[in-house]
Order: sequence, then structure tokens, then C-alpha cells
Amino acid sequence: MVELRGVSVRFDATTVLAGVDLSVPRGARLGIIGPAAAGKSVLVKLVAGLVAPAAGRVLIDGVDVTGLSEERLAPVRARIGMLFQNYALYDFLTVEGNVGFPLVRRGEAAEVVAARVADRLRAVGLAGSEGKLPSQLSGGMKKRVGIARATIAAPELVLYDEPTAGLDPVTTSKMYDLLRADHDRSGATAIAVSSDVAALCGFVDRVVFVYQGRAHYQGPAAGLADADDPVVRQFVRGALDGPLVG
Amino acid sequence: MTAVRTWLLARVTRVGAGTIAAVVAARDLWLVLVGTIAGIWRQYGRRGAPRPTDDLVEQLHVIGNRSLLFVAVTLGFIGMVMIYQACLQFSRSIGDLSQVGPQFVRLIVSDFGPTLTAMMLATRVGAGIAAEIGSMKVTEQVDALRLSGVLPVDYLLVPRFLASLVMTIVLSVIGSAIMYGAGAVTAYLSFGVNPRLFVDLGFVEPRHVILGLLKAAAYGAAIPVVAGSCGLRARGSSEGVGWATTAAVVGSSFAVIAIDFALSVGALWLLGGDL
Amino acid sequence: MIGERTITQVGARALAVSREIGGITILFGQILRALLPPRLDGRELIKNLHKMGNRSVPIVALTAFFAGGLMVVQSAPFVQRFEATSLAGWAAGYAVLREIGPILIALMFSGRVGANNTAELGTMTVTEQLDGLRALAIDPIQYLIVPRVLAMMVMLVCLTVIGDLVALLGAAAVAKAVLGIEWGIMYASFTENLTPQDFLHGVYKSCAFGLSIAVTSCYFGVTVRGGAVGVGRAVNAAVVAAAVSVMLLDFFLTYLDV
Amino acid sequence: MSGGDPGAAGLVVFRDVHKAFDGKPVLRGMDLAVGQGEILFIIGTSGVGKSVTIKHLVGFLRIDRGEIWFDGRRVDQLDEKGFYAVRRRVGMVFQNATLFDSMTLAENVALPLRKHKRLRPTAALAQAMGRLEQVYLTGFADRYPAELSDGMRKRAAIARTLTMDPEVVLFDEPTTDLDPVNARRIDRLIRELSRDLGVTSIVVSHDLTAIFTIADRVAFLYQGRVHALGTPDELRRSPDPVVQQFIGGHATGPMETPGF
Repeated sequence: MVELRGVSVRFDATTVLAGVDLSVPRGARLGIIGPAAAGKSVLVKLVAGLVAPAAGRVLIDGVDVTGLSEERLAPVRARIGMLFQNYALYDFLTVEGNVGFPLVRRGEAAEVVAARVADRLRAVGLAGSEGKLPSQLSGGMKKRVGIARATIAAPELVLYDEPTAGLDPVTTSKMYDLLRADHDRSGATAIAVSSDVAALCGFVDRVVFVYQGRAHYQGPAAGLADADDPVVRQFVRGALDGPLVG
Repeated sequence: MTAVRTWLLARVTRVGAGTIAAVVAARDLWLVLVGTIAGIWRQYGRRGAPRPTDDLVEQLHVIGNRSLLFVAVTLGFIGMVMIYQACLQFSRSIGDLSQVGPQFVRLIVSDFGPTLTAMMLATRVGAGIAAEIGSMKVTEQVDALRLSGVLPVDYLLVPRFLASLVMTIVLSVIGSAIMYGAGAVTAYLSFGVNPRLFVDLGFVEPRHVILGLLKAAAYGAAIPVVAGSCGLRARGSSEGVGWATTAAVVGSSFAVIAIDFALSVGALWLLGGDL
Repeated sequence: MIGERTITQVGARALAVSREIGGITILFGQILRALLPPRLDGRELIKNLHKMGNRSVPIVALTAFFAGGLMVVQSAPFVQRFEATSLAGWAAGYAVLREIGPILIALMFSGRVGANNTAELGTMTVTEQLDGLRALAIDPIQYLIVPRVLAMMVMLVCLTVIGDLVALLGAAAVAKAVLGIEWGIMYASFTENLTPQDFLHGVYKSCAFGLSIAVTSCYFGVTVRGGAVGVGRAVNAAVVAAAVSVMLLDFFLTYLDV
Repeated sequence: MSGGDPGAAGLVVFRDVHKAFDGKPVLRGMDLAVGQGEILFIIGTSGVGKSVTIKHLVGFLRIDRGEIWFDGRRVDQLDEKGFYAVRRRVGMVFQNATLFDSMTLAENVALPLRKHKRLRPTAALAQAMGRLEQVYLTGFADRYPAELSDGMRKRAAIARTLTMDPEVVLFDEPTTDLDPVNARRIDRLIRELSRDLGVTSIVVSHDLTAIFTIADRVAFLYQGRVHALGTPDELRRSPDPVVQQFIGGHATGPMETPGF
């Protein structure tokens, strides 16, 4: 479904990613982990076409989307949903307006939008909050509104940037329960970035460890603490001594 | 010698960096202007295109109605002060105050009214647009728009551009009237100038009105473009929004002064002493 | 028809404005109290003087140059009609030194330095850096605000003096370019018509403008709520409040002066 | 009220503390006593009032009702000036470090030395370097906060707090959103403070790993009160289903989660 070939990203003078190769088959759930500022968020934004690579190619379903104009990207993006790190809810719209926004802009009829919004809000457990503004919601609620908005147009690929940052353990596991149920039902591909490795591994089936600008390690999510790579092992276990830099 | 050379090198590097930054800013401005005009065409030029009239009405309200009191108060006070100073000077030098009103209204119509209104709008509207768009940028709302297949310029800038264009002209007219009225009251109360003598539009020719409206339109177009491009360039977090808002105030105020200068000199050159 | 809702809105707005005026007054009082006894952080003061002054010279100089030139353009019809070349210098100098100069420079200063100050303090507030200072038992008013207020007052006065000179230069340059008046005639016109009072009037106004811009910009900076959005709003509110206070002060100072 | 000297019960004592925001009660009669030199964790779901609790002790928030005692003195009624004396003895490390952007790490750490100990800038900087060494940041003294990772910023903030030689240090979510390695580095520092300097630490956190590695005692905050209090082992063995759900991180259970 998604393929990155030798992708590099530079911001001003700093190189964030240097030649990342990555392939995500349809229906897979991929976790992206790594130290702070390793370029994890940039990786998902690349897939959504929100960041342009300095070198390399991004392919979605075999189609090269690198360097397409915003208008040409629109049909590709219509198949992608994304939960942003800071929710990115439109603060001038209500919960209903936020969740329904992607459909409204596509010119769907008002009744269709309303029905889908109600359906999605029920799925994330927020039925009844339609009229609230984002500023009236708690962090966990904002994240769930973000998920509802990301999935309202039945995307084939959903990107999650830090879906549980700042949440306590109980709320975190409720959040992943919700994501698991959603993807079991829809069968959509998922790519999730998180610094809470243990919780993330309960949701995804494979992980990529991004380190020093590259996809340093790829492997199954289970048994990561005993991976044969010493850097990954140290990172996942949180050991103080080891080869990990930074 | 080496010290001088390092110093020179540092200076040259700084000037070079400044030039590059200026070129980048100018290119951004140009892109935003072109993008906005293209956006207007996309939304209003083609038949059957979605027309977000709600957004436009809302922006007309935010930019126009909500600035009215601010413009009225500031222009009223500055009108009083300017007339007071002018009367003081005329009474000291010439002694004939009958000319103050007619000359003053000519200046208001062709310059002070639109320019001072726009200076005020540059702070209120310019900073407002940059703050809004800038905080949407850093909280990834602009990215969310792009992901929904919406061009940020179309959705965010076009309604603000149109609203600012219309409302700067309207507010310039209102501001000019208030300035003139406040001046008339001051002249009467402080110097006993008969309002009938003061309110004399004899010197105002159509070309003054056209010049004033032209200036107002140019300011109205410049403010949202400058402020919008600053907002879209915001990066990071709250300090990015702060930077964008600050840059918008300075940029749009300066744009007003520069446009005023260019149009005034241009008019003087075209019309000679008849300005 | 004025509905009940409109009245409620006007009332709420009036309340909000008076709350802000009250807040600014309280902050002003706290600043005065922090000055007694004067325990100033010299480093912060020097840093701010340098930053605020240096950064605004180019924009203030450009503004002043255009302002001076504009006044000549505006007086051109008179000058040409009455062939009163000496009037050009008088009009430019008078308007620039007393009114247009100080006001435009103050507005630009408020946009450049005041807004920046609000943004900086606002960012510090939302990232809890101000609480961080308090947690270290350092009074933010004494450490952060007082040096900024002093620096802004001093710098606006300096910039106004510089701006006055540049504006007269601009007036002379435009007079030469557009009206063909020689430099010497302009110079003579300036020296004949302008008194030190004209100059001082502008300078002492700028002192008051500087104080009001400084206090309002600090106030809106330290009262920011609500993250990045809040910082933008605060900067917006600060420049608007500064513009209003400059206009009001200008009005009162003009009447008090004579 | 009850008799006796509340200050005797511990270095820091919260007694029947109530606090509401906009009419919504957060703390509803919270009682807690913290002993000298211990590492006490305050845990609980988001929005339960953990940070609120410690902010009361240094006067960033004011309680609605109740008492707070520090070292045998009642502090909840002090004014801002009175709290400055408390803050010299009680340091606080904020969730987002709150380093000053415009200063290098060394200058950040030197600031309280310059202000309170009236040291000359050079002497203050030299002392600051020593503090940075203590938190394993020697090589980064000349960097600005923006150039560093979250974990490094938090360590620098700890160094800055230590310059005041505090008796109590409050940590607000010190390891939240850090990767595992950086989180454990912070844990080690907190442990060292208590062991080497005898500092009392009150840590607000929901990092389960940290709780079971370094805490002496844990206070579990739930519904505005301390719902359970004890050593990590006692908590692990607690029969209370709410406690079990939280420390197990289970999605299903009897617990109310206002943050979700």
C-alpha cells in the first residue's frame, strides 16, 4: 500500500531523514518508534504528502506521489486519514463541524454528513458532544474527535501521530482498544508513531525503529525487548548503558 | 588587518543573509498574492464552484464591524490633534483660519483619511489575520486542511482578502468623515472657527476622491496578503505565532507607508501642482 | 431597535475593557513599586536596550524618511501655487517633528518592539517560564518587566530623535527630487521656521508613548492564556491597545502643552 | 478541628484540601503527609488534580479550603511575597522544563546563583558547570534549550533547581512522553538526589515503570482524595479493584476516567 524508496528529508541545514526504505502492505499495522527528534513524525507526514522529500520516492498503491501539486494530491489524500499529534482540530468549528469537515468539502449532502458524523462519534464513544467546541474537551476527548475525523471518509490508510501522548495508562489502553476495534472492522492499513513503546506494541504487528535518520531496524512487534539488535534492545528496555547515542 | 577582514566578512555575511531572507519573503508575498487571486477565480469566477459565502460574511463582520469603534476612536482623536496643531500654526504665521478647513479636507480625502485608517487596520486586522492563520499553521490545522483536499489559500485567505478590500474602503470613508468632524468641532471650540467656514469642500476635486479610494483599495489588498503570508510562514509553536504576528504588524504598516508614498509621488508626477 | 442581546454584548465588552485597563494600571503600580528600592538586573537592561534599539533602527529610519517625504508631497500644491518654497520646510518640519513623526515612529515601534515583547513574554507565560522564575524565588516583575519597560522608554526617545533627523533629510530629498528645491533653501527654511520647542514637544511625547507601549505590551504578554492561539491574540490586543493609548495620550499631551 | 501539631506528622502535610475550578471540584478533602527524605509518588488519571496538588505547596494555586503545612508552618495563607521564602526551600521541576529560551544551559543554571547568592557571573557560571556535571550534561553547557531533546532539558531544569539547595523538590510529570532510555535517566537522577543529598521528592507521574523502580511510597489520587497510600509492593498487593486497574493499565474496570 505504502512504499518509501531512499527517502531523505532536510529542514534548512539539518538532515532529518537520510535514505529511508520502507514498505507497508495493505491491511498491515506498522508502529514507528525511536528516540526523540529522530524524524518519526516526519515519516508519517511524508506519506500524507505534507512534507516533500529532498530525495527519493514515495509510492502509494504503486503510484509515485512525489512532487505532485496539491490539486493532484487531493484524490490520493482522499484515501488517507490522519490523527495529528496536537489533534489539529479546527478551533472555530464544533465537534460536529470538525468530524464532518472532510465530507462537507467533498460536497456530500447534509443528511449524509450528519448520519456519518453521528455514526463515527458513537464509534469513538462521544455521542452527544456534537455541539461542543474543541476548547471544551479534555486531551483524550480531542484525540478521539481527531480519530473520528480521520476515519469519517472510510480511508484505506490511517496515520496516527502520537495517539496516546500525555495520557495515563488506563486511558492509553482504552485508546488502543478503540483503534484495534476500528481497524478490525474496517480492515484499513495503520501506521502509528509513539514514544510509549510497550502500549504501541499491543496494537501494531510490525515496528520500524528510526535511528540516526534511517530505518535502523524492522521486525515483528512481539518480543522487541529481546531483538537481536543491541540498540533496539537497549531502547525498548530503557537500559542506561548501551550503544544508543543521544 | 585580520580583525578588519573578519569584521568585514561578518558584515557581508549578514547583509547577504538579510538579502536572501528579503528575497524569500518577497517571493512568498508574490506567491500568496497570485494564489489568492487564483483562489478568487477558482471560487467565484467559475460557474458551479463552491462559494463559501458564510465565510465571507463572517470575515466582513470580523474585519469591518469589529474594527469600526477602534478606527472611529483613533481617527477622531488624531483629527482633533491635527486640526489643533494646524490652527495654532496658521494663527501664529498667517492669522487667517478660514483656509484651515478646506485645505484640511483635501488632505484627508486624498491622504490622511485612508492612510491613517489603514495604519490602524494594519495593527488590528493585519495582526489578527496573522495570529489566526499562524496558530492554525503551528497546531497543524493547515496540514489538516490540506489533507482534506482544501487549499489553505482558498479557504483561509480568499474570504479575508475580499473582506479586507471592501472594508478598508468603507472604513476609510467613515474614518475620514469622523476625522473631519472631530477637526471641525476642535476648530470651533478651541479657536472659534465657524463650522460653516470650516466645512467647505471647495478644494476637493474628483481626482482627490479617486486617489483616496485608490489608496484605500491598495491598502486593503496589501494588508491581508502581507499578514497571510506571515501567518503561513509561522513555524514551531507559540514563539512562531508571536513572530508571525509581529512580522505582520510591521510588514503591513510599512506596506501602507510605502504604498502611500509611491501613489502620492505618482499622483504628483502625473498631475503636477494640481494634486 | 436595540435588542437586549446588543445591550448585554456592549456591557460585556465594556466590562472586559475596564478589566484590562484595571489590569494595566495594577501592573504599572507593581512596576513602580519594584523600582523602589531600585534593584535592577543590569544584564537584562543592557540586553534589552541593545536588542530593542538595534532591531528597530532600520524600520524607524525608513518610516521617518517616507513620512518626511510625504509631508513635502502633501504641501507641494501650496508651495507651487504660492511659490512659497520656504513654506515647504516649515510644513514638513512642523508636521513631522510635532505630530506625524512621533506618532508614526511610536506605531512602528509598537509593531516592531512592543509586539515582539508581547510575543516573547507571552511565549514565556504559556510555556510556564514565568512560573519557573517564581519557583526559583525570582520576582518576574523585577527581573523581566522593569528592565524591558525602561529599555523601551529610553529607546523610543532615542529612535524619535534619530527619526526626526532622518525625516527632515527625507523631506529635503523629496523636495529636491519632486519640487526641485535646493538643499540649502530647505535647510534655511528649517532653521528659520523650526524652534527647539517643536523638537522637544515631539520628544517628550515619545517618552510618554514609550511608557504606555511598554506597559501595555508587557501586560498582554504576561496575561496570555491558551497556548499558541493565545499568544497571537495577545499580540493583536497589545498593538491595538498601544495604538489607542498613543492616540489618546497624543490628544491630552497636545492640549496640556500650550 | 483536630488537636495536636499537624507539622509533626511530616515535612509536608496536606490536610482536608479542597479545590474547584469554575465550580468543578477537583480536590475534595485530600489528606497527605510526606516524610523527610522520602520519594513520594502522586499517581492517578489525567485531570484528577495531581499537578494541582503540588502547585498549591509553592503558591501557584490557592486552595479553597483546608490547610497545607511545610516544616511545621502553615503556608496556605501566605501572600506572594511570603511564598518566596518557601520557594527557596522547595524547588519545582515543571512538566515542560521551563528553561529560559534566550539563555544557554549554563546561564540558565547560573541565574538563581546570580540572583540569590549574589555570585559574580564568572563564579556563578563555574558553579553552574558543576551542577550540569551532576545531571550528566557537561558537554552541553553552551547549547540553547531549543537545540536539546526533552530529556536533556528536563535534566537541565533539575540542575537549575538544585542550585538553590532545596530541601524538597516537586517533579511534575518528569518522564511523561520521554522515550524509555531518557525516562530511566531521570529516574536515576531522582534516586541520586534522595540518596546523596537527602532531598525529599514529591513526584507527580503516571509512569508505571518509574513508580515501581524508585518510589518509597505511592499516593493514588482518585475522585479528589488519596484513595490508596503505601509502598509500591503494598499497592501491587492491594485488593482494591480501582488500584489494580490503574497499576495494571487495564482498559476495562470500575475506574472513572475523566480524561478519556
